[in-house]
Amino acid sequence: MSATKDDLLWMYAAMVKARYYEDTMATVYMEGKKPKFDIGAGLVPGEMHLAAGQEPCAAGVCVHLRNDDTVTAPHRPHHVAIAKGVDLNRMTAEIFGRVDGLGGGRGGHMHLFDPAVNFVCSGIIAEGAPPAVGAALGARMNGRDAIAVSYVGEGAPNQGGFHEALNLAGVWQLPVVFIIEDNSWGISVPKSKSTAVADNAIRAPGYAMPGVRIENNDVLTLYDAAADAVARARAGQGPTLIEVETYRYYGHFQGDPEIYRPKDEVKGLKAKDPIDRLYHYLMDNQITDSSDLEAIAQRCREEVDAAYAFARKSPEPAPEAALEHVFV
Amino acid sequence: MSATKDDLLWMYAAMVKARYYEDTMATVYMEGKKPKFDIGAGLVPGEMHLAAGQEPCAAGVCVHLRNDDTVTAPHRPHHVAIAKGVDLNRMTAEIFGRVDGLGGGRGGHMHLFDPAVNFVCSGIIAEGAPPAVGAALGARMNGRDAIAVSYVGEGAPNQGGFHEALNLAGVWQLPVVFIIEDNSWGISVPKSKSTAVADNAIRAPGYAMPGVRIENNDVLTLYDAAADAVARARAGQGPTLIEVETYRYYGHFQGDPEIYRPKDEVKGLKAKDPIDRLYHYLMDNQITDSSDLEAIAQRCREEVDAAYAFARKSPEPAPEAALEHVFV
Amino acid sequence: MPSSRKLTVSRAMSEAIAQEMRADPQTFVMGEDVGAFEGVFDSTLGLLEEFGEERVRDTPISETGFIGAGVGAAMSGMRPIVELMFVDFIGVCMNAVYNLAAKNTYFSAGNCKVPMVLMTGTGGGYNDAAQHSQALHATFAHLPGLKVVAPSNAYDAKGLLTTAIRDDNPVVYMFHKGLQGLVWMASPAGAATEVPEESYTIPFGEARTVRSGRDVTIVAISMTVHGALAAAEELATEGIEAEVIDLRTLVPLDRDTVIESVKRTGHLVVADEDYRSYGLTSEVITSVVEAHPDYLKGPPQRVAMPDIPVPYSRPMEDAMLPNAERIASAARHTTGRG
Amino acid sequence: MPSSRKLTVSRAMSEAIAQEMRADPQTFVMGEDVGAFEGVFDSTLGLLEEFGEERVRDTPISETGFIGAGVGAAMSGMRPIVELMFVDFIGVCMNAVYNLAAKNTYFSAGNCKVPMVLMTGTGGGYNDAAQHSQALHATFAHLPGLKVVAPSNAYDAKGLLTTAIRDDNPVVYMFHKGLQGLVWMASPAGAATEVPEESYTIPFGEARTVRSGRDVTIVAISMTVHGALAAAEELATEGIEAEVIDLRTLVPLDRDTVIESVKRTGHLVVADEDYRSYGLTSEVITSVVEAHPDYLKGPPQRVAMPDIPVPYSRPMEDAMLPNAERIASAARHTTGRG
Ligand SMILES: Cc1ncc(C[n+]2csc(CCOP(=O)(O)OP(=O)(O)O)c2C)c(N)n1
Ligand SMILES: Cc1ncc(C[n+]2csc(CCOP(=O)(O)OP(=O)(O)O)c2C)c(N)n1
Ligand SMILES: [Mg+2]
Ligand SMILES: [Mg+2]
Repeated sequence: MSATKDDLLWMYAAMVKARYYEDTMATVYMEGKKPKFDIGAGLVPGEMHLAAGQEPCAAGVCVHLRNDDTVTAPHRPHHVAIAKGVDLNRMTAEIFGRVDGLGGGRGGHMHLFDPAVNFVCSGIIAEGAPPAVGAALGARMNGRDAIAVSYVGEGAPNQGGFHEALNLAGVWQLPVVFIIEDNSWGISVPKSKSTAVADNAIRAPGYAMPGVRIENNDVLTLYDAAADAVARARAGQGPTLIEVETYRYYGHFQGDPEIYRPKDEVKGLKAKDPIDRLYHYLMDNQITDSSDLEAIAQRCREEVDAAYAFARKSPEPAPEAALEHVFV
Repeated sequence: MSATKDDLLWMYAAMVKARYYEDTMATVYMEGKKPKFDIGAGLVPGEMHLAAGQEPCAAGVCVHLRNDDTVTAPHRPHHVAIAKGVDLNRMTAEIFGRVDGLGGGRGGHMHLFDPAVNFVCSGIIAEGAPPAVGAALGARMNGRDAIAVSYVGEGAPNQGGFHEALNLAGVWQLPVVFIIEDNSWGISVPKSKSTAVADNAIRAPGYAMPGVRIENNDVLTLYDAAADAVARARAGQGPTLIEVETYRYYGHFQGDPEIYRPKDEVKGLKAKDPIDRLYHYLMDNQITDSSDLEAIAQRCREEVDAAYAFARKSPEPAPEAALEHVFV
Repeated sequence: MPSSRKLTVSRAMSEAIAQEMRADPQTFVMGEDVGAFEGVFDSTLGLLEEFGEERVRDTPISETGFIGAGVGAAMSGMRPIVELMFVDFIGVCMNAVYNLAAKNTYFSAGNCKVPMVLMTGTGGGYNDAAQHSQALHATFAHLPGLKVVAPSNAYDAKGLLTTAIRDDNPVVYMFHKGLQGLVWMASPAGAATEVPEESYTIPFGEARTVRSGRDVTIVAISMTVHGALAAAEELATEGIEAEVIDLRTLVPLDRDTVIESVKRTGHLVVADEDYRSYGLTSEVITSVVEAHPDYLKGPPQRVAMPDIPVPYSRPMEDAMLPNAERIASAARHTTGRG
Repeated sequence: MPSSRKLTVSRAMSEAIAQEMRADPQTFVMGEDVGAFEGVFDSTLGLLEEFGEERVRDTPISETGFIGAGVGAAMSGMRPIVELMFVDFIGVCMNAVYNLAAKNTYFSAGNCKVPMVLMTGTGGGYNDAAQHSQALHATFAHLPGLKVVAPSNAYDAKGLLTTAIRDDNPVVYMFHKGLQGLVWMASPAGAATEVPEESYTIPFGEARTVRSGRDVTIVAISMTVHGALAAAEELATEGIEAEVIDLRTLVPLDRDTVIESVKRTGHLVVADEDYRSYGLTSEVITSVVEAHPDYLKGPPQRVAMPDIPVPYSRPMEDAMLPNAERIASAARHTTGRG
């Protein structure tokens, strides 16, 4: 374990903030949807994919990134956006569909674009992998040492575009890190039914890149693996594939009846919660103390609360604004 | 080496027939295209992709197949069609665009469909891989032991659909054999510039299937590998990937200026011609004698000549027939 | 005595599939989350339980792979029903549909056939933004070799799906998410209807005149049928009697019923949730004008999604989707009573 | 003194790219066989030699991968020109175009931009069958967020491509293989034209009136412009003076020029190599009729590929493609002189 105290606390903060963001969203999302749940009703309509439980994937990688590094995230993007430093106020306003949103309310929660930190996301499975390759190519062609990170779920590696992106990154030896968040479910389909192999890292040699699997949602081993991958990429040594075993606490989307998964699965996962584990690690190793950690958590919660307050106050867009920004 | 004499002679015939078919086509295709080459002019218009040099890939696999096994071939299909037993008269008439063609002249040389032997082909790279999976699935669901073979060039494994097909075949453990004909060129792009790994067999473990690479366009080692793969598939033991190093004697298409490849490459390849090698193998091992082999070759040439004669005599379709058969 | 009960569109679809699966062992269903989840939009309710995993087959997120596999299965004698969860995802697999399913019959002069149904969820109205809210009717209808169906209610949904499954050609069956009658998404009152228990078919290419009227013809499909009917009610209070035609299928397109209606009414409004340009609205209008340029007594009107990505935010999406108000106002405009 | 020489379309395209690559180091080309082969349809002549492998980049056969990479590169400040060899291959990568390139600007309210050109070869006429001969104009034009260009001659090819490369939005640049002036494929006499050596732009959304006439308006694009001109010559000998309009871009579509012309001629023929239904022909006809239902004095005519896969065999393909004869006969018909 090579993480500095700063990095450890940064990751702790990123994870706490993301968790609190998602738990808050779970509540906020239900405003106006009770007693009868209607996906199009309420304060925040549309699909909502929350990432509580998956925070290590975001924090353990983004801790190594700079603003000029590109991250492409999928339909479950909040934790990654937060770790990448996306403007939390404007992100939340976007999810609320308000004028101060990153896209003025045009995109919503699956379409968060913050060029200031080179963060993009998209709702089509694996769609972000090729653009990550392109961002990396652009950086290299301009002699910059910026890199790109592509996040997908474990359902995505079976999508053709993911494969094409890995081969491109491999054959051109580009600075890309591919992160697979393996929460073991693609909606209701378990990995064993979607993927011919148990471990996607096995596929990495087929693209001339190293493949690593991180077990047990462990942010510390991920931190190390990502440090290596990012360093290799930045040094021009090519791409890496990292698959992270992770946990999904909520349903696939809010409102998911979750009939397909064992009732107590989530309980079991929560017993080994990654934030709790990092907390205990920091305490047990006397890296910091509980008041420090509580102070961090407090700052995170305040920031998140402020973002939700900002979003609530932001005005609804004018209907005819929908006609703007199709082209620049 | 386990091939029986019958199988050896069958393969010899299939290879000789395919070679003579392609060499004849190379000449016929130029009828009406001289002195100025115009792709839309002459007896046989449109693109023409010939497979002379690649005969082992067809013969060494199809020798193990039955009529009820499905084969999906790509844009360079003649040698495979011949080995699969496609009606040579109607195939040639199709290439000539005549009424007696397999599709009445609607499809041409990239679109040969012979349901009697379950042969199909298509002009989009890797497009045949998923249908092969579907044919295999259909067979298994009906309790039949028929299998499916998908042929592609070495350019195709970098296409998303190929990857998806392999994963499907792997996760469902279907009776499919994937054959990659590695002639080292995808039009003008060498494999080293398109593919992150030198050997696609390396990718097979990523789909939970065995991967084999056959070197040097060798029909005898391919025969063995394909025998195993077909037997495994038929026995319900799942898919196999076989990549065959092979040679392309002609340009990518007829008329290809071939500016991209070394002038003497083909000369070098022809020095180790696979038909010559099989001929010498049969002679050296006293499996048969030269008069026998000449008789086989003679019969093949006659069959091919008859097919071209059939095609020449077949009438042109009525223009308005183009409006028929969009739907059944 | 034939019996019927009121069903949602999704139950009607599931019933059609179940009946065809009982009748023909070659029929099977394949797609993402069609098994234990019973379809993200409830199109496969009860099927896993009755038919098991082999015939109700969950797939990886590999649309090119499993739709292409559907084509291969269909050509080898099966009758696959394949689900593309959202029509918006067609971009990752369009080749399997328009170059493979749609053309193999033609290439083979009908010696091969592709009896496959591709069923797919369309439409917006619940704020799911531009990659999950498209209608894309014309994207399919423009490409030859596919039949394209888009029902507006449960009765049609069952009959058209049964026809689709029995058809020996590839059929794209576009069901609107907002018509399914999901417990978690609002749907218009008219979507759920009485549905006979026994199996029945509805021929493709026969539009249904949902409401008769002498003043203006409103042509609609899928969700816009409900907006058109509501508009007609509204217009009736103003003395404008609208005839509402539900096209039901885009390919084949029942031009005759539209032309015959416009001959009587002299006025035409076409309402479609798909994008405005290069779509259904211009196809219908042109079909009338090229046949009889003199039937139209006022400028034909299109009510469609503007040529913009479907916006996420509620006020924006609400203002862009075709609805009763926009349809009624178009009818007033073309009849000169606006 | 500005100088010009006669160039083929492919040389005009290559020159536009070279000039833009010289002017802006962020501009680069990527696609299959764009390097040593210089483009299967000669769209990248001389580029590898001048700019090297890094900026003239051969790709694997991974259209989703490299077009998606183009989007990512464009969003990070590059100006990629990406080639999709045949437009027919769009099926394997449409998502990267219409869900990604076309929508990211909108999603981000213009905070991100995608200055990418997708250039792609269209059209038939040389017997390459249904997976290599499509025009697919409307497939792109129907989907919002893309500009769509289809030049008919070398002068326009250079100017429109220069405009496309400088545009900060995704542009689909559809060049017809049969207009390129390839040594191995016939092209009509009018395709190669005088082309200025210096760089110039042609604005999108401005149709060009190629021939003036008072009796009938023939709207065409890409290859059909040449058929329309030949038809006009033929019609002139019969005393019918046709006005021929080359649309040049499908998005934006210059409806005004068409409407203004039909106002004078009273008759309209639209010629397009793309499929007949749900395509350009009905969009143009409807654009006229909805603006001014009374301008048309006869039934508007579509001359397009019928709704069938493009057939391989010469007699069949020849009979199905729009050509001068079919266009002239449509003009005679609508003017009542057929
Ligand atoms: C091409 C495509 N197919 C299907 C979907 C629908 N879909 C959205 S999320 C999802 C499951 C994704 O699973 P995974 O990649 O494991 O990510 P997770 O949801 O577990 O984070 C599916 C099938 C889509 N968005 N895009
Ligand atoms: C999706 C797609 N992209 C591009 C093409 C154009 N194309 C036809 S053949 C070919 C090269 C194929 O190379 P390979 O797979 O090695 O087969 P070979 O021609 O060597 O037999 C290409 C790029 C196509 N037909 N389909
Ligand atoms: Mg998952
Ligand atoms: Mg090859």
